[in-house]
Amino acid sequence: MSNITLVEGINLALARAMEDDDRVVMIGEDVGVNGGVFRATAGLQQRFGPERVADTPLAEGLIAGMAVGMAAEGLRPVAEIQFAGFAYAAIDQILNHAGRLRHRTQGRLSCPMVLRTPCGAGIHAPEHHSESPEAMFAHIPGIRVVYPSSPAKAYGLLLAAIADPDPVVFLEPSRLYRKFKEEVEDDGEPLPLDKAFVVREGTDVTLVAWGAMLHESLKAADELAAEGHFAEVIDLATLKPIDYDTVLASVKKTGRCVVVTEAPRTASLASEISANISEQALLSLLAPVARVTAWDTVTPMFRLEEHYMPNSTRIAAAARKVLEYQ
Amino acid sequence: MSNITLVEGINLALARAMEDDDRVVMIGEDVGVNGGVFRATAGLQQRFGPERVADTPLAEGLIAGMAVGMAAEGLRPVAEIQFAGFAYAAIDQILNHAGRLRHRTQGRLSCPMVLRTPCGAGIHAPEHHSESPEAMFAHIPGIRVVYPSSPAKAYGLLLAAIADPDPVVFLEPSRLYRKFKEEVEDDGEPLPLDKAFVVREGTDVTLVAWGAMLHESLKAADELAAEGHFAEVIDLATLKPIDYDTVLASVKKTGRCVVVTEAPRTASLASEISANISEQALLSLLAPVARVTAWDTVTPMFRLEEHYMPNSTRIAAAARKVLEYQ
Amino acid sequence: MTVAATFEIRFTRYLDPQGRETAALPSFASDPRALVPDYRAMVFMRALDAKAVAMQRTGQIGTYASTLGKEAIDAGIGGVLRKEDVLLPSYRESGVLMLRGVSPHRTLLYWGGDERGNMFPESPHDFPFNVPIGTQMPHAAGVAYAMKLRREPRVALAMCGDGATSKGDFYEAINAGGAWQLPLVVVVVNNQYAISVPRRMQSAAQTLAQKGIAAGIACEQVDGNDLIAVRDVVGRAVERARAGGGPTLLEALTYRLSDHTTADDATRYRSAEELKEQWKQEPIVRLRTWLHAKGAWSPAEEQALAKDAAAHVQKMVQAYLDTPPPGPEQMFEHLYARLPHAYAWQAAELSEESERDVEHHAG
Amino acid sequence: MTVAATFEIRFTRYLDPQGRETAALPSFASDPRALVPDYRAMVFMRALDAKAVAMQRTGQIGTYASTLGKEAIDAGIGGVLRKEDVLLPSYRESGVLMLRGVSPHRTLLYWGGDERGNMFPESPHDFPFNVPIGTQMPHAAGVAYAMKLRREPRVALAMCGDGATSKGDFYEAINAGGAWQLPLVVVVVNNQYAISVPRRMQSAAQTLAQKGIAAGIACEQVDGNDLIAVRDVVGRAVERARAGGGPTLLEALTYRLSDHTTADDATRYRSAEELKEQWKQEPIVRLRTWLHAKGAWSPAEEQALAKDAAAHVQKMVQAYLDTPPPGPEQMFEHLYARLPHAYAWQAAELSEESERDVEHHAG
Ligand SMILES: Cc1ncc(C[n+]2csc(CCOP(=O)(O)OP(=O)(O)O)c2C)c(N)n1
Ligand SMILES: Cc1ncc(C[n+]2csc(CCOP(=O)(O)OP(=O)(O)O)c2C)c(N)n1
Ligand SMILES: [Mg+2]
Ligand SMILES: [Mg+2]
Repeated sequence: MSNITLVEGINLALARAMEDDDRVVMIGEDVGVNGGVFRATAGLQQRFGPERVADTPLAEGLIAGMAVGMAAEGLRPVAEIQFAGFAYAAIDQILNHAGRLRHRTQGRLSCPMVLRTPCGAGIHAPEHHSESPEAMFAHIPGIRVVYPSSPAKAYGLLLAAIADPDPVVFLEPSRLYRKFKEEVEDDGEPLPLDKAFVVREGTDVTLVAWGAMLHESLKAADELAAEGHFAEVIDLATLKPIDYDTVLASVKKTGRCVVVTEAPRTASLASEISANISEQALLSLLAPVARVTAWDTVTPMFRLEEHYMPNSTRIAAAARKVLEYQ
Repeated sequence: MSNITLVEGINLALARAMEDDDRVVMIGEDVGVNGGVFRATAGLQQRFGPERVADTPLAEGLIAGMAVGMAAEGLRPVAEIQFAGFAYAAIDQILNHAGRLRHRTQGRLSCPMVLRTPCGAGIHAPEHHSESPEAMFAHIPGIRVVYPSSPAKAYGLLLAAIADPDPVVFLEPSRLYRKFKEEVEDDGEPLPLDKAFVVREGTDVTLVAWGAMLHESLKAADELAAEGHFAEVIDLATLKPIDYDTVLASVKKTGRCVVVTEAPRTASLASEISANISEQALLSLLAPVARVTAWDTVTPMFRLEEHYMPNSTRIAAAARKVLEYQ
Repeated sequence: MTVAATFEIRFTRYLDPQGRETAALPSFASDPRALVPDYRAMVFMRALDAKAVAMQRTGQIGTYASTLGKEAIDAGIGGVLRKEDVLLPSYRESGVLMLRGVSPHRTLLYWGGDERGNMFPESPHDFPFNVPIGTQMPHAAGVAYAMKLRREPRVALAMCGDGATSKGDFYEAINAGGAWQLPLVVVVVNNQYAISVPRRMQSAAQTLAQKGIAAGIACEQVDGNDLIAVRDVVGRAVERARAGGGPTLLEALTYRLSDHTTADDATRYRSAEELKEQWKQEPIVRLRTWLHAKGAWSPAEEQALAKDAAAHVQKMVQAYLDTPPPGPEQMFEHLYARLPHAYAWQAAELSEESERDVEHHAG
Repeated sequence: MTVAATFEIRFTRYLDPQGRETAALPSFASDPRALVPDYRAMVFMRALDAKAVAMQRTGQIGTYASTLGKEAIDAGIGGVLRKEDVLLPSYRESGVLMLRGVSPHRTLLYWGGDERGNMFPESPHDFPFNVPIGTQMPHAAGVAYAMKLRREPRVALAMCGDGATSKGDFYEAINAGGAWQLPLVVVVVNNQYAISVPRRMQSAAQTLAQKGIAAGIACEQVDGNDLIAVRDVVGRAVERARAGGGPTLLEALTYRLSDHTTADDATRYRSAEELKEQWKQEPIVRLRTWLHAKGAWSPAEEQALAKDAAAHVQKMVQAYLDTPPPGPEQMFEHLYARLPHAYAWQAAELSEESERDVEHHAG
């Protein structure tokens, strides 16, 4: 048991997976001697050597495409894209190949790879360093998308992602990398994929969120509780496939729901979840589902990022509206 | 006035735009002497010369990125991606640059480019030739996404897209390229962007669709009419931004809605529209909104494409369920 | 001003278009009979190709990408790769795949719109037909990386066209191959066209081989219509890679004697004269002339071969036609190792619908 | 076997690290005083850079990418480009931008997290700072295409790092430049590192200049710490491009004397000795030594320059600090030429919220 940050949880899971399984290799820019620009791979090259922890030439399409080839040949590559804003160059490989290899060879080849990338705003980073591409990845068939919200979840979900026989895009909220610590046992135990977690029980409204937005939602739940409204808060954790059983059970209980995402609103994952709830639980809904999202605008440079990302104030305001709805 | 196909409508609009505005140039693979693999640019190189209608080296990122540079320098590039399945390699340029250039230079530079690409299934094409990436593009801030459903719409909307001061992704349903003809006047008149079209009035249920799915929806409306149910059919036409005024007005009238897309279900544009309708018109809804979509699976090779794409039967069945809902 | 580096690109050919030797042959060609299997394979390829084109014309398969003219490249590569090597083909590589052991009826399945065309049980590590241009190149780098990491004496051989050399994926992959000295061989099949775009419009590079200079890797040109040259140059590159000597980029010069695919009409962009000239260079006649001259091949053998090929083609067509149609449920079967619960309803609804369809058609 | 093509990569240097002439100087350097403006610019750059680093340390701006060590490249390029040319910089090119006329307080705004840092009213055709590696290269090809199409005697000059040469975008763009013989000059600032990844791990290519061979374009190396060499080589490439002679790829050899950015700690991956050795090569001392030796620069002038630079830096800092903070409404203002009706409510809600915030903070 150690009290560690989220990025340390990632590092611990990577080390554990490499220790337990020779097939696990890391590739990416600066993952080697530098240990990653966020230190997620710190110490791994020293421990497992430069062949298993390899700095790549600077090319995101290459990184994703190489991982496909490595995975098909029996390795378990964990590829890092340095920031999500540079992962768009990898979409072609993820969509046209990683997510398709098993299907198009009818099970002959498969693609057990993980593509890790920090994402989201809130750390005053330079331009293109604060993107939230989760909806694009969640739209891609044949893959999983996972988004941890805490050190323990990062550890357990990343182990599960590496062990999974199919490709996983693993999105890490850079804003939470060092925000808080949590006790994590390095026991090699994966957390279940495809499962949402009810992290706070409540009766009046369901807040669905993931990553950094989970914490804003929890703060909003505190605010609401002070006003006598009890929010149930769900950490979606796996964004594809979505555990609608858990989400719908909660909404059927509370009758009200707010879905939160850091990404632009249109065609976001919040839209997906809102649509599905309204379709599946219309009769239980006491109010329209509300989405709290980033605006349909370019991720601004950091002077304005506070006005771009949703925060607990906006979430609580949306929840109040939903709660007041008659 | 001539009776032409959709792809001829594209060709006519391109010729007209090039005739009327020297700044308009075409780039893409095989757009020159070959006139495009679908003949969309047929005759243009002969007429306007190889500098204004230029075959590019084979590289989609280059095509999109060059268009950004050309547009910023005052041209009006119309770039063709040969099939939507190869447009994923252009997403990085569209998202990180085309959609951002005006904003990040605070209005100093802009990006009046059009990225055209055929998309959708249904023509028994080879692998990767039948993709529907509309949701990914619609998620990108700072751009427009347009999707015509007929020769006249193709003509008018493409003229509008080329004239638009901002980047437009113009998705062309290859299945409709030669499916039917329509009278089109080559009068240089653009159709309005950002506007949905009510193509069939009705009272009982609203069907929202675009491109090839519009025609499946109209067929479904015929089926339903034979059963005494009158569907209002909306051609969304511009997929970003979405004309919710038109959509909501219709749903408020009919109380029921089916949204159709050829793309995989999760995080699709149908999800976006369903969410927004449920949120904005909950009190008017007499039944949950239904989505008719492709499955959350890889676009299959053509032997199974009929089972993958939505069709009038599935749309009508969904509409019946919605109509029967108490 | 000093000179920091110098480079040269070599071109290898042993047989001229008339089948005459232009240089001392490599040792594997000292017994001409040893090349008869390659010749036979080339003839089989051409027969299968002609049949596939015909089947497209009659609607029995969909769009098809012909191999006409590149048989020497396919046979040369197929001949030197070992079973345990990995081939990463483009869509036009059914010839090599045949020599990898993959039953050619899979080619028909593939172009017939059926995923089972990529199953390749006979060569299970090879990659499927690859349609998005150049994207198989990074896969090849990954495969080669895995081989090197595990210290296996294996080679990843990737093939692509002249057009593909303009794609960033191509370049990123050969650059990575050089950076890690991977056991990677890339063969560019320069058939002079990317659909309608001629080679000279793809790049100002005098040769496509020299693209390897950008990656700091070995690179050379070979006459792709000369089986002996292809076998020699590819063989040396593959064995160098296998021995840890690093990657090679090869440009094999040939000509696409067919339309780009059956959906294309090449008369729109190239002249009948050009085509006629190029037919004089084609690989099968060239090799046959040489074999004849060496006394290693007789008209009688040629006749027997034509018969064999026709019979084989017929068998392949039959195997294709006898393959029961794929069921719609196939769409979800191999999507994930285990279909996530969240999609179970979709798979179920799909089955229901298709059963209804069946009933409907029966009824 | 015949030789199909040969190539050589030349390296140009006029001043050695000790400021001694190693070759006959180009004519523009025959009057050493003519290079004083370049020298002054280099000193200004370094002063601005030091201040920016300090401002990051004290939280006045965010992460900042230093220009330390590349002043000769920036000054050389800035000195030869014409007003009507178009510069496509990476994030590390604030030095060139200064010479393009862009007020350096914009650099502070940019790294201070403010889009107005990219406004460049003084050089309105230049592209903004570009963070995604290599993506400005295709833009440059597009800009050059526009220039050529309109028969303008203008040049697009794009800059990127050694790491960027591994990106497909870089290669696709230079290849396109060659294919159309565009007025395009690409300068690779090889500072030996891409963050922590050393040059040798990026590519097995002996030089980065030779990447131009893959594109069939002119390419050469230049000592990027030698202002005279940079000015000479870039100047010739730019004028050749302007005259219709086609594109050039230049590799300017230098060394990143700073951390990658203020967020980096280079001691993790490179030695103090290496850094010390490299300081002996740096461009400012080299040029100054030569100017001194030529009698074109005096200690008094140096002192006056230091004062000027400090005053200028202070003015820029003040201009930065005096810039009123951006309003949240800026997020929607320049998103589209005219904000679509569909997003009007979002812009309105954003304004409302920020007004509430203001009230809240006031109240
Ligand atoms: C990324 C991508 N872009 C475009 C296409 C459409 N396309 C199919 S084949 C082809 C030309 C390929 O030329 P080349 O690489 O020379 O191979 P060849 O067909 O001549 O064997 C094009 C443009 C594609 N399949 N993939
Ligand atoms: C596409 C992309 N990938 C990764 C990054 C993160 N990153 C920023 S700078 C850098 C290294 C760039 O090295 P180089 O091209 O040599 O330029 P330098 O910083 O040395 O000037 C990396 C990997 C990025 N900005 N863009
Ligand atoms: Mg070709
Ligand atoms: Mg560098």
